[in-house]
Amino acid sequence: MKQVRAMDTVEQSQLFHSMLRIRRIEEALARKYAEQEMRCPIHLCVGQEAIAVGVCAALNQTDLVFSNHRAHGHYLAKGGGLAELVAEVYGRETGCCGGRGGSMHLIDLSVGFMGSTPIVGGTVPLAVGAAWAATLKRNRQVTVSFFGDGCFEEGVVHESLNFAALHKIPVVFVCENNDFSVYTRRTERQPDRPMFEIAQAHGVEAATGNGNDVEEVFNIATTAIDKARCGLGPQFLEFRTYRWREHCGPNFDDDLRYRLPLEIEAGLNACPIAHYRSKLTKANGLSGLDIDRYELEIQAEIEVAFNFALSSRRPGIEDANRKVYA
Amino acid sequence: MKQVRAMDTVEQSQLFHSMLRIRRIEEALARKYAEQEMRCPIHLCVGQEAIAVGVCAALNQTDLVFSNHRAHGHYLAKGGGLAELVAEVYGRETGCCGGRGGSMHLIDLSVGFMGSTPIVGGTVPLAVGAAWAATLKRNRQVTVSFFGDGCFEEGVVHESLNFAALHKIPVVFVCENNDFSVYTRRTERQPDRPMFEIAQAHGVEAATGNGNDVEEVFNIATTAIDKARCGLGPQFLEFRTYRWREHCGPNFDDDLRYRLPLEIEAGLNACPIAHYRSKLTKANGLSGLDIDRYELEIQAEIEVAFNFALSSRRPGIEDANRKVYA
Amino acid sequence: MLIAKYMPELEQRSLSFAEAVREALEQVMEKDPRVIVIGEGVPDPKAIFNSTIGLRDKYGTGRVFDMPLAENGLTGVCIGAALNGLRPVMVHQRIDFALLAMDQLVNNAAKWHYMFDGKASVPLVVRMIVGRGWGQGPQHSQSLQAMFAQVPGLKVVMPTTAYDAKGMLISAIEDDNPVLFIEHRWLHDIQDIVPEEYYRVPLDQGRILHEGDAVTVAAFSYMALEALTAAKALRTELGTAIEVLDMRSVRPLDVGLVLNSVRKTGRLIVADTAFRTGSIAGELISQVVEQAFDKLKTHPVRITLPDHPAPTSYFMTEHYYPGPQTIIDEVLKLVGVDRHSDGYKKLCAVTQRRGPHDTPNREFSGPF
Amino acid sequence: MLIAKYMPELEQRSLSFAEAVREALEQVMEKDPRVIVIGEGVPDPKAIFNSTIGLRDKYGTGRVFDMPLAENGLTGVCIGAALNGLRPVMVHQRIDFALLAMDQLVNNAAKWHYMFDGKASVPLVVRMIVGRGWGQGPQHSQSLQAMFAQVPGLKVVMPTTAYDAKGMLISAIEDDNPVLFIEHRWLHDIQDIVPEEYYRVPLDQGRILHEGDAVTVAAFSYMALEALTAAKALRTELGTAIEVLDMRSVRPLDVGLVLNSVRKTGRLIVADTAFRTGSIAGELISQVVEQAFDKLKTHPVRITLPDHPAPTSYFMTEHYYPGPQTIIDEVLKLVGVDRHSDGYKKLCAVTQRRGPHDTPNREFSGPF
Ligand SMILES: Cc1ncc(C[n+]2csc(CCOP(=O)(O)OP(=O)(O)O)c2C)c(N)n1
Ligand SMILES: Cc1ncc(C[n+]2csc(CCOP(=O)(O)OP(=O)(O)O)c2C)c(N)n1
Ligand SMILES: [Mg+2]
Ligand SMILES: [Mg+2]
Repeated sequence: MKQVRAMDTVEQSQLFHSMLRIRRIEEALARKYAEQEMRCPIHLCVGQEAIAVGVCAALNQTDLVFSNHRAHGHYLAKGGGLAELVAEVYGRETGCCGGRGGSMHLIDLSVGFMGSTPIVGGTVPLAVGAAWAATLKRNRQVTVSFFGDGCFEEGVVHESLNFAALHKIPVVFVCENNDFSVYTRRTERQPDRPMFEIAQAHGVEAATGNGNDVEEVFNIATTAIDKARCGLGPQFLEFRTYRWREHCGPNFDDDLRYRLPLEIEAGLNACPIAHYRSKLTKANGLSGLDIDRYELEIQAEIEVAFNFALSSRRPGIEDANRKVYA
Repeated sequence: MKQVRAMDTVEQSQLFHSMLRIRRIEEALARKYAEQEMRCPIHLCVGQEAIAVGVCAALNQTDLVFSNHRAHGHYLAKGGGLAELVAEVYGRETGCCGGRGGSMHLIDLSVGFMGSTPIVGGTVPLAVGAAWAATLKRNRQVTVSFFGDGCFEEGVVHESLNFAALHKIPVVFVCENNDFSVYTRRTERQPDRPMFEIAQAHGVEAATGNGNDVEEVFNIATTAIDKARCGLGPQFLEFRTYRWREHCGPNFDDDLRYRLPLEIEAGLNACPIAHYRSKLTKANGLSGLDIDRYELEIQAEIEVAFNFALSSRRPGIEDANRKVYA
Repeated sequence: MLIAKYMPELEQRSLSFAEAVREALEQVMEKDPRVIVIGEGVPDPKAIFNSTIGLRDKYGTGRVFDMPLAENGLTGVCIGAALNGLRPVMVHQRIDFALLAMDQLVNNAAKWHYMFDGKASVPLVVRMIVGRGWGQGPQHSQSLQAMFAQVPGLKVVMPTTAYDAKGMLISAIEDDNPVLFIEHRWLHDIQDIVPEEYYRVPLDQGRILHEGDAVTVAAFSYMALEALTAAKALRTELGTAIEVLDMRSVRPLDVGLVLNSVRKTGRLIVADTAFRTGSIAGELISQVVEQAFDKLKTHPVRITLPDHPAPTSYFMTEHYYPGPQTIIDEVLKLVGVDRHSDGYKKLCAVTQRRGPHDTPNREFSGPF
Repeated sequence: MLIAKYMPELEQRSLSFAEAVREALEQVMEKDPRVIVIGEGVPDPKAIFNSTIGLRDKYGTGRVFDMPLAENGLTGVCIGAALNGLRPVMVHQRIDFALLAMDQLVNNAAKWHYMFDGKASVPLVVRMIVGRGWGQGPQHSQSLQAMFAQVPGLKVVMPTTAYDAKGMLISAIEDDNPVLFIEHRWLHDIQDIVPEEYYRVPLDQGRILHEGDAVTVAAFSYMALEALTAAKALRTELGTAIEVLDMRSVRPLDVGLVLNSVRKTGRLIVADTAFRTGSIAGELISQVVEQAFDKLKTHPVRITLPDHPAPTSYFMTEHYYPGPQTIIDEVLKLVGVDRHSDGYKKLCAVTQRRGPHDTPNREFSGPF
């Protein structure tokens, strides 16, 4: 097994860039959503970028990822095509699902992003199955399953943990604990006990960390992925984080008062990007100029993607009844 | 909370009698099964009597029990009517389900036996719900859910544990671990870790014990039931035991060789009734005469029940389409 | 019984479907302390499209519950609570999530009364919402009534008007059987006259929404409103009177009502919100032809969704859902009216949808 | 293609349905290393009624698996494995258990190909067994094909003969879509001529089991054998020739085959193994009357189970399942034959069941 080693400055900048890029893309989607041309539910991951980025940075391109309704970050961090994402949200033919899926159904097989779907818990056993197939085929692929603290309540997660532990399947369960399922606080859904200990009791090795610290996520994920790859069995990672915007939709919803002002403030203060920026500014010499350059590059990329999307063909009813069967 | 106190000799004899009675009833059913007049699947609990008896002895009559496919022992130990059980297995009108259910569906509401069904896991959340209703109605009723080690793999069990822990529901989960699901050994279905620790990780208090020692079961159950009744939340009990006969049907099936001869020998040697008999013979003065009397009484009771059943009306198709709706 | 009016008169009180549901819940909870309400989001600020708002404030945390994401387990919990004397009302924001609870609904709730010889029953109501529009897509817009309606022991209803929503929800909660109460998302904001008093609407009867003798259109849920729009336009523009039946109940089906109408019209269209194959529309047609083959002048017709999942894209869904125009076209085919006439063209103009096709009304701006 | 013969000729090899299933599995596994088999009891001594016997010995613990009791999770696992290149065959000893897996089957397996624009597909076969007899009772004898058949994206088949069982299972495993392969428990021991070679039977075609022009009897699964018995007796005793169609496939339905037959006979009976309401029999009738109303001389008829769960008691189930006699009676009602005739009485005597009504054959002695 590899030792986790200190990151070099290039790698650090990449992590930063990747988070910043996801943030700007989400913000662009949020801004444009008001135009009422993205006509599908969207669940933005603003505030939670560090988990997607830290975990995916620890994967190989040939490794696999499954995700849930809040998938943009996972998809982008794994290398999923931006233009195809934007086109998908706009319902265009060039979208990654040809418009059939919208924001809640993303796929990019070329980078191992196997699919995201919005039935909570639905993809968790799929990740186990894909990883199982890898062992039966005797390749060294690892599969990651991203899901939330709400999802952890679904029975299928436990069935998945049991089967993964039984067959020592190289799957890494990544639980993004933002303490909420829609507007419902975890205390209304779960007793007061850590989730990761349940995974441990299932015989799955578990670790937990600060989901707003991208290097911490990366380090924990690297160790876990490496163990899974070496045949040490499934791994469960629980990361605490905070969702900034409304559960579904582009806006902030603090006016609904389901979160306390102090809590919101703490959440925003824990911004994974701001923190990493100041850390890198001090430690790795990341300069304001670098960041401006990133911002410009990302801005340009976003514009290209939106133009691509909006100028793509609109599919019609004639496309809608194809591909029901393979 | 009550202290568990030493049992008096009357109570001990009752435990013994209850186990012996279940054993003899199961044997009678097994013997008669060959006549091909009980035309339904039966799952006998021979070898596992101590769990049913020990747990139910710790319950009040107004407490509730839900059970699974292997329900005879639970039903009888809770006080369910013997004649109605036998009649049910014979498909007669006087059966506890009027013949609609057979061995796998038992009910006797007069003693709090709420129902047993053969979809594995099916009644576990029902027990939680019934117990929850008791708290919402503010009475001090406790509900027991009996299930097996195979059932523990069903996601719904984990959903039940979570909800029970969340609302501190007075339910006692009793897992009868006989190491098999049909012919499949636990090692082919679960990783090597204790089940009760998963319950603990869910925030459910757990204990484990020798399921072939009726007093141990009784003592552990008494403590757990008492805690649940006092509002200390759900309890999980795991008892090791051994199923003597085939999974489904009246016979022994050792010829199938899914269990090793040594294992079978150890299982039979652990007979809860033989052990308790010798203990009581030494410690509480239970005599051969007492036992002969029990045997005779039980035999007489069984004969009455079989006569009742076999002389009861056979329901017909005209009964079959009623009671689809309440 | 009141007949739904979509332009309520001044002196009568009008409520939306969601408000009517809320009022039913409130009144039943007031009357019967055994009633509890549970579901993901029931006490949250959005309150299931406002249909449960204020209930927790009024009845407390001991009767109004949010729940973990555990549809099968919690359905079982509600069944167990029902067996021990409560009358739970469970809510799923989308009927698609209820697929997770199929085991408990089909194996336990539906059969408990039967298999235990009537010794116990399961007074459980499950509200399930059928999604549509704004890119709900393949997993959030299924209309699964036929899947449940084939299960003996379940009752399945799909009220259309706010009036019926209140009356049928009250009946459902009072009923001793498991009742699935299916709400089409596009009905929630539609107003109707709803009396303040406590009243019941039976769970096994359809009703005539619009009288006519040309064609019978038996319609389910939101399709009944589409059929009503078609009926009004057909009468005004062409003088053709179709009979629109709001079926209201899916199990049992009120086949008697349809047979009566078909005896008059001799022609049958069934309009459903679900995929074509295996739809309850097919079941209804089968029952009608088994019982009244001789009364039909021509083949019956189904109007349904096509047999593929709902795509998400705005552009791909544009002609996915049948509406008044589809119904009109099928009616005219059956009665043999020329579709090149001026009357037909005017008719099309009248029923043409204004505004985007993927929202229930013009105020709706996503994303739910 | 061979026509099933229940008295195989000497020179041809005869296998039971269960043996044919086993042979199909073995041959596909031999040919395609991506095929794995998993299910509760697959490698156990009883080997799913002997249909998986020896597979583990031959293909090892890396391709033949038992599984935890976790139907939904393991269905998801199999879907994931299929997405990553395997071709899993999953087995449920009773179709009733598959209700736990409804979410994965309907929300994921059925829709994956569609919702991801054809970029991936789910080559998964799920074998599901419909129980009957020996007191299987309410939760172990459901015949749920219609519940699955209403889901676009799934294929659902119910082979009747051992010949078709082998050929259709091979086709199912080779198919890139999720295929539900439903086996009626009473078929497992029935013999048929089954070639040793690897062959395919299509998944979308019914076939004519018995030719005739009096009445079309479109039958599913075990009911096709009952219809065949009825057909033989009717021909011998009364000279009435009914056409028996073994539908074989439930989704898609081979409506064309039925339409062709109905054009000839003008009369339709559909015989199904399921409850009446919401059955696939109703769907088939609906499709036939929508498309060929004018060809029918009289109302179509459904032969199904009554609309209540199966009771357990031997005595209560005595007349629960329709059999050849039910089919004969419905045929004679449609063609108007006098049921007081001597011919009819002789007919009844011929088709009368010998031995207990709750076992598939006289050797069966419970309890499974
Ligand atoms: C089976 C199921 N139940 C309920 C929902 C509705 N729903 C969509 S997202 C969501 C919250 C999930 O919470 P969590 O898993 O913590 O993810 P987060 O939204 O916090 O990222 C819910 C309840 C669903 N889509 N599927
Ligand atoms: C949901 C479901 N899956 C599978 C079965 C088939 N089945 C009946 S009993 C049983 C074994 C259960 O094992 P366990 O829970 O340990 O109970 P035991 O039989 O050992 O008492 C199985 C697999 C079933 N009845 N229901
Ligand atoms: Mg969350
Ligand atoms: Mg066991």
